[in-house]
Amino acid sequence: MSMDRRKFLKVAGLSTLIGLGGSSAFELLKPGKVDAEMEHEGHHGGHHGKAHKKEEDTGPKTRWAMLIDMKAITKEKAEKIVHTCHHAHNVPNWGDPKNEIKWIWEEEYEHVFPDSYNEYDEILEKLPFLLMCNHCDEPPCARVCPVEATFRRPDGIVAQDYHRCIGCRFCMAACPYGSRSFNWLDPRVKLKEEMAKGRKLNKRFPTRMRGVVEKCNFCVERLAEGKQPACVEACPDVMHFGNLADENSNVRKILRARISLRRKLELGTKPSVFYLV
Amino acid sequence: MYDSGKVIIGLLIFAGIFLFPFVYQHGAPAEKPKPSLDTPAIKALPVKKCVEDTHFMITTHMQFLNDWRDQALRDGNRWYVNKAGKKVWISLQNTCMKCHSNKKDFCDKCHNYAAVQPYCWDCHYDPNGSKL
Amino acid sequence: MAKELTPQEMMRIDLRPPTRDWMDIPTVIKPGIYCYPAKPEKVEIVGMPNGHVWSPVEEDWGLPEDWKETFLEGMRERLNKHRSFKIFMDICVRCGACADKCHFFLGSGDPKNMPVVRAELIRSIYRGEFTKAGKILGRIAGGRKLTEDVLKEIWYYMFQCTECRRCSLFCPYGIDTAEVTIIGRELLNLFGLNINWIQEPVANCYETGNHLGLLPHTFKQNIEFMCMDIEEFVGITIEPPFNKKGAEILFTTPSGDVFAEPGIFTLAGYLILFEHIGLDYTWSTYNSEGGNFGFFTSLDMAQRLNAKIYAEAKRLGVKWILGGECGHMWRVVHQYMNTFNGPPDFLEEPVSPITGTKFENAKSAKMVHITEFTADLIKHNKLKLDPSRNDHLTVTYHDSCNPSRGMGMFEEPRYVIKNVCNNFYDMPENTIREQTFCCGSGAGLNAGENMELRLRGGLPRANAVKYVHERFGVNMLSCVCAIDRAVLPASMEYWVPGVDVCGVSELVANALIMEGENDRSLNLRGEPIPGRGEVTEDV
Amino acid sequence: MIEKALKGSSVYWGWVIFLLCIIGAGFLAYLYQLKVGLGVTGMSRDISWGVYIAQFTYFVGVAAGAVMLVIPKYLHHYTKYAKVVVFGEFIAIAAVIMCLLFIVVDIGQPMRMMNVVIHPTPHSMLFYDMIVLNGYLLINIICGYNTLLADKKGLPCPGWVKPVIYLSIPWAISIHTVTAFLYAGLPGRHFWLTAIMAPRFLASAFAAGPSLLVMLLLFLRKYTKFDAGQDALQNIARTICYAMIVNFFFMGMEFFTAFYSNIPGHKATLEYLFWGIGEYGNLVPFMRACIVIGFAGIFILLVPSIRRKPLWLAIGCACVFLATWIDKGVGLVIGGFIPSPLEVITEYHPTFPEITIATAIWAVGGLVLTILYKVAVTVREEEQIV
Amino acid sequence: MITRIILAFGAVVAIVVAAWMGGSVPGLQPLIGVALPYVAFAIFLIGFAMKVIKWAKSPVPFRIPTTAGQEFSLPWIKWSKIDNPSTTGGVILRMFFEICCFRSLFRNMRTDLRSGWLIHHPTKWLWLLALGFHYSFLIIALRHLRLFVQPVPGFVETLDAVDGMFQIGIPPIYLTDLFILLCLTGLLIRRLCLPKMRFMSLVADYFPLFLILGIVISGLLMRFVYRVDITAVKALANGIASFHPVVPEGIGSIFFVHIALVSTLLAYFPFSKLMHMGGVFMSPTRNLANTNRMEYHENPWRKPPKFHSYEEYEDMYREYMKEAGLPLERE
Repeated sequence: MSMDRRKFLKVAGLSTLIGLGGSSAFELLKPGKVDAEMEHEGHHGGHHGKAHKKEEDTGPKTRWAMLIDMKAITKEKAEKIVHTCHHAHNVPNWGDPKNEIKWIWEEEYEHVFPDSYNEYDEILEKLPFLLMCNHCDEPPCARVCPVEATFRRPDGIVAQDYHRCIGCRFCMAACPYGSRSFNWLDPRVKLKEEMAKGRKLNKRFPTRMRGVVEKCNFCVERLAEGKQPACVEACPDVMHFGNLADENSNVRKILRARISLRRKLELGTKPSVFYLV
Repeated sequence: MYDSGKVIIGLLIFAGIFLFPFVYQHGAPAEKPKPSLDTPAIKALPVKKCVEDTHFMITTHMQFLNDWRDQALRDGNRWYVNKAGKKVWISLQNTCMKCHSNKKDFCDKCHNYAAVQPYCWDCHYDPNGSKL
Repeated sequence: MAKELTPQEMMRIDLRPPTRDWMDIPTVIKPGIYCYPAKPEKVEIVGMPNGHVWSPVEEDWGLPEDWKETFLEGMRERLNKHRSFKIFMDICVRCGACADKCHFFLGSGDPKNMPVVRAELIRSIYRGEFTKAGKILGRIAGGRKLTEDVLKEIWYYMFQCTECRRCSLFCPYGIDTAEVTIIGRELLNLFGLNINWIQEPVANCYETGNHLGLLPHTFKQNIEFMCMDIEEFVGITIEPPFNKKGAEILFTTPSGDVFAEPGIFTLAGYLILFEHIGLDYTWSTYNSEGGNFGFFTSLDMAQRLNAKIYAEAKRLGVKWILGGECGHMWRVVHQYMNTFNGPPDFLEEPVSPITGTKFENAKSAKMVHITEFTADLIKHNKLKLDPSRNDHLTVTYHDSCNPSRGMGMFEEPRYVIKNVCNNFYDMPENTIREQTFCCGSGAGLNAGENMELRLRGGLPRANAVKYVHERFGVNMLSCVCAIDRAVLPASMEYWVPGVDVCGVSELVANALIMEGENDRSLNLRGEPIPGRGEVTEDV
Repeated sequence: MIEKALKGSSVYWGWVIFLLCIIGAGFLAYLYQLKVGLGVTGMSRDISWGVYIAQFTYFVGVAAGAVMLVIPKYLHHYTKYAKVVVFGEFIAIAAVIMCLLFIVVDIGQPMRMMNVVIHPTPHSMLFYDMIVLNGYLLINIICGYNTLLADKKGLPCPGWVKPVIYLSIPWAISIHTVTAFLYAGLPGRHFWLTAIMAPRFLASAFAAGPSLLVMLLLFLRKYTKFDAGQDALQNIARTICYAMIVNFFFMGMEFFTAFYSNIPGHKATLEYLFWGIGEYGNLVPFMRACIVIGFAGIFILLVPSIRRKPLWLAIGCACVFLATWIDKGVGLVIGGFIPSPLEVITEYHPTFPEITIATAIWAVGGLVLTILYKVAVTVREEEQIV
Repeated sequence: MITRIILAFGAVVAIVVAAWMGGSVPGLQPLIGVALPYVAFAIFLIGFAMKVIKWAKSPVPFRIPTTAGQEFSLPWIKWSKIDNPSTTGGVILRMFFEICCFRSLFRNMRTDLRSGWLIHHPTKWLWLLALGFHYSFLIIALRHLRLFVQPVPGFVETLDAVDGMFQIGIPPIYLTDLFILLCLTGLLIRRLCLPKMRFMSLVADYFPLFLILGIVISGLLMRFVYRVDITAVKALANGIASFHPVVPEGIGSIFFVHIALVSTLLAYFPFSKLMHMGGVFMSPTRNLANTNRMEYHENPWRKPPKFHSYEEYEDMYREYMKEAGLPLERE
């Protein structure tokens, strides 16, 4: 039974305590390869010890990345993306900067790249930059979390475990991109209010509770089902999602062809979100 | 000095405290809840079987769900292979609640009976209900 | 025996009990620990049963045929008469809180002197003879049968408890080993197993009115001798009234004060104080003993001896009664007298004739403690005091067990002492007030033959005195108990040489400035006070 | 010994009840916060730590200050501190309890706080902070209790306590170092990202803790029979003065680095704190007052003739305590969030429930301190006067 | 002394084994699950009352409070109203602190002899462990009401929520479960390891400790390891409380162990030292006001004393008295 496996993981986790960073043992299914993976799973009867080994041998096979095409983006598209994302994840719209929750949002060039702001770059200045969690390769938020509620998965996604989060907000202080939001109030209160005005919930996705931190999760729940992230689905011409570790992936191909910016590279966090300019 | 009055009062209080459950229930047993399995999804099932056997599910579902939660969220593992070798998609809201689309008559019944308030529902909800 | 051991040797005490089951450890009756048995005639005078000649160290204790039935019948009777006894037999959880609170255990290391085990001696009989579980399961249920060996053990340890109640203070259910001891001793008295140091005073009190057996004229003379001393040392002439009908107050104090040092100096203190304030009071030769040795045999005997106080008050037609400094006298007066022989409706609610203070706390029993009385006088500035006369003394105060845990008199004596002495230091807090340690010889255990027991039992008290003696130079241990005054000098001499013992009233009288007094260069003991008057040669 | 705290004058009980009332009010406010969420505070998405964490940071310093007495007493056998050390350790106990409470009220899911133990995460500084703070609490309870008990019994302290006392020295350093690391290791927060964060914390700690101690000792000297002794007080005052000077020196370093290098990110917070940026300048009066009061404190404590007067000594210590409190309990934590990583300025206004809760935690600290000091003073009084 | 420990432990083990085996026999389940608790509870209730009545049949002939503070005396002397009460209110407070705060144990200290000095160390361990144990037990017992009654009273739900506040484990572990385990272990270690305690301890002291420890451990096992169907357990408990007992299917043997141990405790209670629960209320050294000289306290079996009267005395010593010039009633 899986409980035994949990115990094993606990022991394994404890024995590798000294190692920094949460190196979880599981590889995410690739989009469109769900079925093949399912078969593979079958051989192991739900046990994933093998996957761990495989990864050690060859290094990470997956590192998800998001490319945002600043040439394709428009104000309307940006708004659509934000709307889609927040509805897909039942993010309430507090309409109040104090309590707001933002998974993805619009921001001006000046605030997106404050340290490398080039005031003569008038093209960029007018563009609606979309900000989201950068799913850094070296995430400071995961480093500071005292309970590993936020952690970097082997596929590069910086995940947030709402069930474990104690709400200390250390990650918010640590995130150099301001990507994290805290549920200052019970999100359901607001959602109910909005629902009364006609908002629909995404019934496949839970809500959060007050007192935990949340952020963009690269639609990990959709990836698991073999789908693209919601934002990509909303505007496939603006948002490009793919595997950075795979040289032949769509994103690598685009990056080879276009000039891209990443935020605050000098901090060494290695963001996985690229702005194509 | 006997203080028999005080002793009798004391004994009455003692008896009152210890007989409280009997008095409170005044001979009327509460009905043992029978969680309803009467949902379209279950009806449509060829074999009415949960992920694991019923006794296991009754006694251990909390631990089981907790384990699922960690697998899905932390380990990124979305597939569970049950004892019979069948694969099940790990999701409270999208797997469990698909069959048990009657939270009120299924989950809540026993939980209320046993005065258990699981914190599952702080985030999860009945996708079939109209309310959060 | 005791004198053969040096204090260092006596201090070699192992407080860790043996690893054997206590029921399996045979009791060896050791000289120096036990007191001599009661003389038959002393038993008979008061009409108690089975006075006989016997010896604890001999095999045959001369018990009557049916001793066992008598004991068990007596126990059943007392279970039905005392809720305390019945409950204390049932509810002890052996939590061990009392174990190291007993002075006899601390001084001897004898594990059966842990209050819990001492009570278990009787409790095991209760379980073995009175409860079904104990009858069937025996030792598994903690019960045992009453055999002669068991009886001897009970006797030995019932007379190693001074009924000081220190254990009861720490017990979470207030189990009072003194209650068990009182009843244990009553049971032993049912077939004459008492000790002479109790029985003889009982007989004396019964007939002559005081435990020393002083005849009326001797009693009067002793006091008059003291008055002569006072005349010499203080320059005041006192003619104390005896058996005076119509006096306002009857004064009752332990006869020890009339007889021996340093008690007589306390007596002198009373006399001077009463003279100074012009109190209308009287001594009684009939009721010439405040202390109640009957309390150490049976409650019945205690009641019989105690009856004299009210009887005499009634005969003399006084308004109320004033009691001298005494420990167990005050346990009986405060907690038993009114129930024993009261309520004394022929008396009036006590009012101090000097200050007019009503003694509310004594309005039913009508008996006031001398220290309460004195404290009230001082508070109302009725006494002119010169505390510097006691400057050669560095004083500490020993709370006697009975006025402490059977009454609660803590502030009055301290108030009095602080007003009559300039140098007062309390002993460490865990050894005073309600947590006070017994002198080690209370409840009739101040005989000579059990000196080792007395010194051992006195160790905790003496140890605390030694602390203030070494730290603050304390050289006077004051107290409000005649037994303390009788026994602490020996204990001090052994454990803390250089510390003397006195009653509080002695300190008061020494500081009291009286009209017509002499230069007061001598104290009540006739000793020159350092730095006062002419330098007298050493005699 | 704790029973000593159960007997006291009516002033003592009045004070205790007063504190209990504040605690009660704070508890109600906390229940409200628990029910509604941390949204009842003034914290926001941009200023995600507020009064609670700021006070936490400050009181870690106050707690660490005790070491300034332990070192002279136990490493250099400076006997004049013999009677005083325990009062320092008791401040540490109260301060650490306050710290822990500030953390508890600050977290969004307090019922999950045991997760820190269940899922130990050694790469998080907060994990170490949990260890060092609880450890420091335990160490101080052990040391304080045992040394006081030994004094009461008139016996030497049990041998095994000595190593624990020695351990408390590096441990005190560690609590404030680790707390500094909470901030100093965060990329993208220029104001905090400085190597002298830990030294600066320690300097202000060694000023703040002892200054509170001196004020309390002066109070005890006036209103109880316990006198710490002029030598001890003067020496602690010197320590405070030097620590405060070093603290301001370090602050100067920060100014130099930021303004000489002229890097906007480094300058921004300092500019906001001391001059204000645009319309935003809530903290300017506080920070300027901090400098003025701090220097006043240094001056008072530096000049021996002034320092020797008890009233001035108290005022000097109060200045230092207040200045360090503004510096760390107001400016440092809040300032670090301004401007935000997106260079946006959001200001912070603590709300009524938030202040009530924070005040209640002060009251808890006050209560713990009152009780511990009552015990210690009673023991000391008995020693001296009995 | 080891025998005492083994006997007590063996007895508890025997009950566990018997209940475990009996619980797995369907025919015996109603016996252990229903009959046993009923009988045990009846024994507890009636036995307890009988014991108290038995005690109450003996009078309190004398007022013998242990006075633990300054008596009510002169008006200007500060009186210790609770430790030495003279009013009913004071007695109630004294009993309150005694029963709810274990005031007397709080006073406890340890006395040792060290190089010629008796040292009194304050020690609060016994007080802490006892307090922790009793309060945990109380809360646990109250919490169990959720299984006996339906609808569950609000205070039980609140208690449950607060006790299970920390989300440790699934289902969350109760704080009181941890405390009681800790305290019981502490009390047991105390009894086993301190020589004085071992010396005075009887089988009757070890047995309840092991028994309650057994109850706690079996309860924890039931919650976390050998999980049982809680609704079935409630159906049984609720059936008992409503006098419609049923033994539902599918309750594991561990439950029968738990209930057998609890029944043993209940049935054993009135005949054991556990009766201190009732006794503490009736202890004459604690529940009486120190008004001895203020009010008359009646002794129902008092007999008028036979004493040596003044007349007898004067007759005996008339000559001496005359000589000494003492006044006489009859010349």
